[in-house]
Amino acid sequence: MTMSNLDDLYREIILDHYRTPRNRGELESPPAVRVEGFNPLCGDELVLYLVVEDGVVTNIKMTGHGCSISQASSSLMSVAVKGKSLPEVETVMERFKEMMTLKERSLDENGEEAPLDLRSLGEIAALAGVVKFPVRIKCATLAWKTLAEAVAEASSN
Amino acid sequence: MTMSNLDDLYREIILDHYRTPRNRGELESPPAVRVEGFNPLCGDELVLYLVVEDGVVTNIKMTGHGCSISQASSSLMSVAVKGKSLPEVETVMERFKEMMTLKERSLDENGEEAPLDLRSLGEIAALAGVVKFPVRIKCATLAWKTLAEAVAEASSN
Amino acid sequence: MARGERVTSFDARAVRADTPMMKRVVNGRPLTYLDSASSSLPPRAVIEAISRYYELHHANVHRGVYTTANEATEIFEGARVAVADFIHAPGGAEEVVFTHGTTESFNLLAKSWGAANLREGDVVLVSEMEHHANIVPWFQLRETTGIEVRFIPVGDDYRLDLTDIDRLMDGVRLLSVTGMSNVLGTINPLGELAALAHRHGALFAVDGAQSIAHLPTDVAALDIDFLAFSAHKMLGPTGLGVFWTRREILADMPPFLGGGGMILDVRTDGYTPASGPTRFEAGTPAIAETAGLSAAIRYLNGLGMDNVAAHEHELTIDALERLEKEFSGRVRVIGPADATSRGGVLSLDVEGVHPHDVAQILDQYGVCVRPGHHCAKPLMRRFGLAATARASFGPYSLTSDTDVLIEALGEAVSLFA
Amino acid sequence: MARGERVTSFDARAVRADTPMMKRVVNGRPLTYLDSASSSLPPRAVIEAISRYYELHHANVHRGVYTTANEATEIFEGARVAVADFIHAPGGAEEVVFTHGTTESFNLLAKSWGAANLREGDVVLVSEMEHHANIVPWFQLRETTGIEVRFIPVGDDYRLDLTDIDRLMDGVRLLSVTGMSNVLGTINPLGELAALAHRHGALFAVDGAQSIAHLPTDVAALDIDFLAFSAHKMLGPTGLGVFWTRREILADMPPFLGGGGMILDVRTDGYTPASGPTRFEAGTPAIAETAGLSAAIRYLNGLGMDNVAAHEHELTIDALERLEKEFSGRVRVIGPADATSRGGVLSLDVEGVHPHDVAQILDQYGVCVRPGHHCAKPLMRRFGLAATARASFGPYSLTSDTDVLIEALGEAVSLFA
Ligand SMILES: Cc1ncc(COP(=O)(O)O)c(C=O)c1O
Ligand SMILES: Cc1ncc(COP(=O)(O)O)c(C=O)c1O
Repeated sequence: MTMSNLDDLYREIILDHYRTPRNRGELESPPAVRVEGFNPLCGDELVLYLVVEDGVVTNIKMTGHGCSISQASSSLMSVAVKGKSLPEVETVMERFKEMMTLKERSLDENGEEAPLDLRSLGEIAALAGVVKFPVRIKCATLAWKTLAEAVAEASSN
Repeated sequence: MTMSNLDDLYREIILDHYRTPRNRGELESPPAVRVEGFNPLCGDELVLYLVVEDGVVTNIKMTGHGCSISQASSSLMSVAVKGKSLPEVETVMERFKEMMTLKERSLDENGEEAPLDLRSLGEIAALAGVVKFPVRIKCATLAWKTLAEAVAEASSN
Repeated sequence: MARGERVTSFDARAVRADTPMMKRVVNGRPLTYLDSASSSLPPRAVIEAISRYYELHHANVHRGVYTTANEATEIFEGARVAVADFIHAPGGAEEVVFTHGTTESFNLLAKSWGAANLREGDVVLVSEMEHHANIVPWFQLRETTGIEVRFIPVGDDYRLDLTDIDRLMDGVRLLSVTGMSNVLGTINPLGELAALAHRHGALFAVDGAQSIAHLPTDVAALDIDFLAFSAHKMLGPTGLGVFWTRREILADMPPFLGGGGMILDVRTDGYTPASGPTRFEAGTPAIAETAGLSAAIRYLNGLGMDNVAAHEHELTIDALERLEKEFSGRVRVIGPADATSRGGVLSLDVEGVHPHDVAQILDQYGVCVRPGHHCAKPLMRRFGLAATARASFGPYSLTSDTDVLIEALGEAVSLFA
Repeated sequence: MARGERVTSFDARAVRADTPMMKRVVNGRPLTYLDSASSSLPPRAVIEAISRYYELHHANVHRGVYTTANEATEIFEGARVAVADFIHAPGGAEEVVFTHGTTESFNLLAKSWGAANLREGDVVLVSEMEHHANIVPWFQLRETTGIEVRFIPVGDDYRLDLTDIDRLMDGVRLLSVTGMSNVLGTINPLGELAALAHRHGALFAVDGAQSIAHLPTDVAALDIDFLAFSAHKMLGPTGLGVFWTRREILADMPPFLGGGGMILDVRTDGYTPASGPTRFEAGTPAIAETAGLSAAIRYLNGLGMDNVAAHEHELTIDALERLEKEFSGRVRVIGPADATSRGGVLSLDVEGVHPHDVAQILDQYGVCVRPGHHCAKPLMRRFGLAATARASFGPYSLTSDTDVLIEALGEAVSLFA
């Protein structure tokens, strides 16, 4: 039996971020913005702490629990946005969203050759395989939805 | 197409009692016992007035509305019990009940030749065809159930 | 078919051929089904969608990760989309709550929205031609909140009597009216009533149990606020209904039934309800039934609801005319004599013959009509009737059904003459 | 079947052959269905009973006079008799109320019987292992009446901790407990709990959602007062459930949902409810579903519930043993380790692998297990878990299912190692 779909979902990079999540922990709030995320279907829970100074994400930390996809996604996300300016963060969030709405077909056609915008995503592109598992998309997007809320809150302060 | 079942149900005697119900009307209560009967499935309604003197049904009257079966049944019932002693009334009620629980088969086997206990019922035997139409049994029994209540009430006075 | 068939603009014979129940023979006669107002006969496509669901895709929905659980969830959520499209829900599938029927939908309306929004003295205005489903839940709410339940009278023309409507609207917070009467066939002016309600600051609920299957329904164009209907009256399965309301209203409605599925969290000291339609869908839903409803909607869309309405309109004109001609008054139709704004529901009052006897005699001809009060006792009282024998059309009905109806009614009339 | 089959005392292969879903191939593998605790897979006889109903007998029930309406009514009322026999209802069919599932049954219990009989300060005692269906309705009742909802703790042995039960019973008017936990598999001592409740002057309700399909149920012998269960967990259809209580209790329960069917009379100024089960069955019921439930009961009776229980018991002993042996502690079963008083529900906690990932990997092997909190959040909190991956058996389960489960769990363990 071919387990290729599974391999797409559980790429080494995802398992690595799941086993060794980056930016785990809490930050004092305030000054950090604290936002909770929840995926009622799976029970994934996330608490995100975000510090924005002079329009730049200077620190980000997270606690919570969830499946490998939600955990890896939040870890990958934290690495992708830490140190970035808010417009850069917006761009990453936009690219991630596009990736999650890619049709399974277009992914297959490109095979291992990720399309240009995927490559520009860096490590985050490892999450592209999730779109083959529609129920797991919510796991992957939880961290990003929570980030969007935190960014909005930080910007309104 | 054979309409024989219909003929069993709508015997001339039933249509006659439906068109010209006997013992229609009200009686002053007290002295008459007044009992209401209701068939929620069909909406048949019956108000029965019963006078028992010295253990004999000296008068019975009814108002209400319903289908031909319920109307004919109550008219036939009133004729059957008027002037009868309470034990005789009990016997008629018992015979009627038996008739209503006859299996359709036993009726068919006997064809037009009604079994002995049917013949002993007199005109009431005309209602035997109802058992071929199980939903209509409630229409036929309404008057009798109401009578049983009225007899019980009259006896307890 | 032995009898001459008058062809209408709509090929109902194809629909009939699609409907397995139509092959039934009853008392030696082919089935003449004239009880669609009570429940409709599903086409093969609906029955097969249900079987196929159980044979290939059955699993509990939500929270499933495995393949068939996802398939079941897609079937279930897909039906929500199909319903939203069918009624033109402006906010899409997120406005569609699955219930177990029109009746449960009205209980949800009364006991969630009503209990949260209505106070002592507030008025819910219904009409005298409502089905008990749109009356009893309001009486129950009255017991707990002290609201007033008021009735729009029905005129001698069997239509809502709106002459005094502005006075009747005084204090009204909700106007709740049927789209089509299941006894009279009367089609109510929903757009006009919506505007009236909104002018008086009230919301407008529609009992769509009859209208959903016989007329196109566009909640956005009609500007209505709540809609309730049942799958089994629109060629779908039993055990499934719909409650629709606008997203903003739904968002503020408190939970109704409690249990699994409708929660976000449960602790030993309390619970947090979920948001969206899920909040109102406690427990395992009617999943196979949604597969059937989707198939029914696909089927009705294939026919075109405008065509269905036009077809039944022609049948109604024809039947009204012939009943009048054949029986010269001995068979009275309780409902508008004129087919304008009127559906194919013919409540019959046969002189000298009780409706139960009518139905019994008709059954010998294989004709299915329903005797009784049709769960509309206030309306029956209004017209001094205990019951009628109701014949009603569906998309599979033909003028030949009316032929058999008339033949059988003739027997009833002569048997009791 | 390629893998070696250990034969149990019960020929489950025949049951499997009767179950169309078992022919499904998922991700190149035959279906290994281990989610019966969530919903069961109906045999062909059930699916066909539903189709046959729609093809031959469909009509609305009650008040019908014509042939097919009588047939539908007989099918519907016949199911009531079948249910009464199946659970040994002392008062027969007149004690059986059809609902749309266990969840609605508990809402009926809380909002009809509970609202009428419980006052501020009265205690409803449930357990920490209850499904949300037996928790949330009581929280909702608490909001309106001020009752207290109290929990029997669950011990480290995954069984009810009854050490302090006499103190816990103080003020209790209703004890309401599950027959079998849908997470732990624990079978509760219903007879003992019934006696306890009655000794304290309380009534005793049982959540039979799990136990009904896996154990014989005799409400008279157990001396219980209320029973709730769902057709879809006992090889029957979705959209149908049962509420049972003793005739005397039912007679005094006020109406729940309002609408057609549950009334004796409706006037513009009020209504009179019907008596018997009808009072609680507002609107058109799930008719086709009752045909399916009757077929499911016939099928289960054919198997014999004792045999079903014995078969699943053997499967459970085998699976517990092999899971322990194969994974030496890396796969923990959340539930009694010992198969005594325990059903075939295996909640798995795989070291280092989240239940969702477990379920996802298993799906590649065609194995259906359910990840999540299983609508028992208080229980999950009790054991410090967010979720488990739950495998559960049905009468069609075989030891070969456990083979595939173990093979797939091996992959999960090694992928995440
Ligand atoms: C123990 C228990 N109680 C109640 C329920 C709820 O049943 P339903 O969802 O059919 O209403 C379930 C099943 O989910 C259950 O396992
Ligand atoms: C106008 C109307 N409203 C409500 C209902 C109730 O629908 P259900 O019995 O499917 O809940 C019906 C059908 O009986 C109806 O005709």
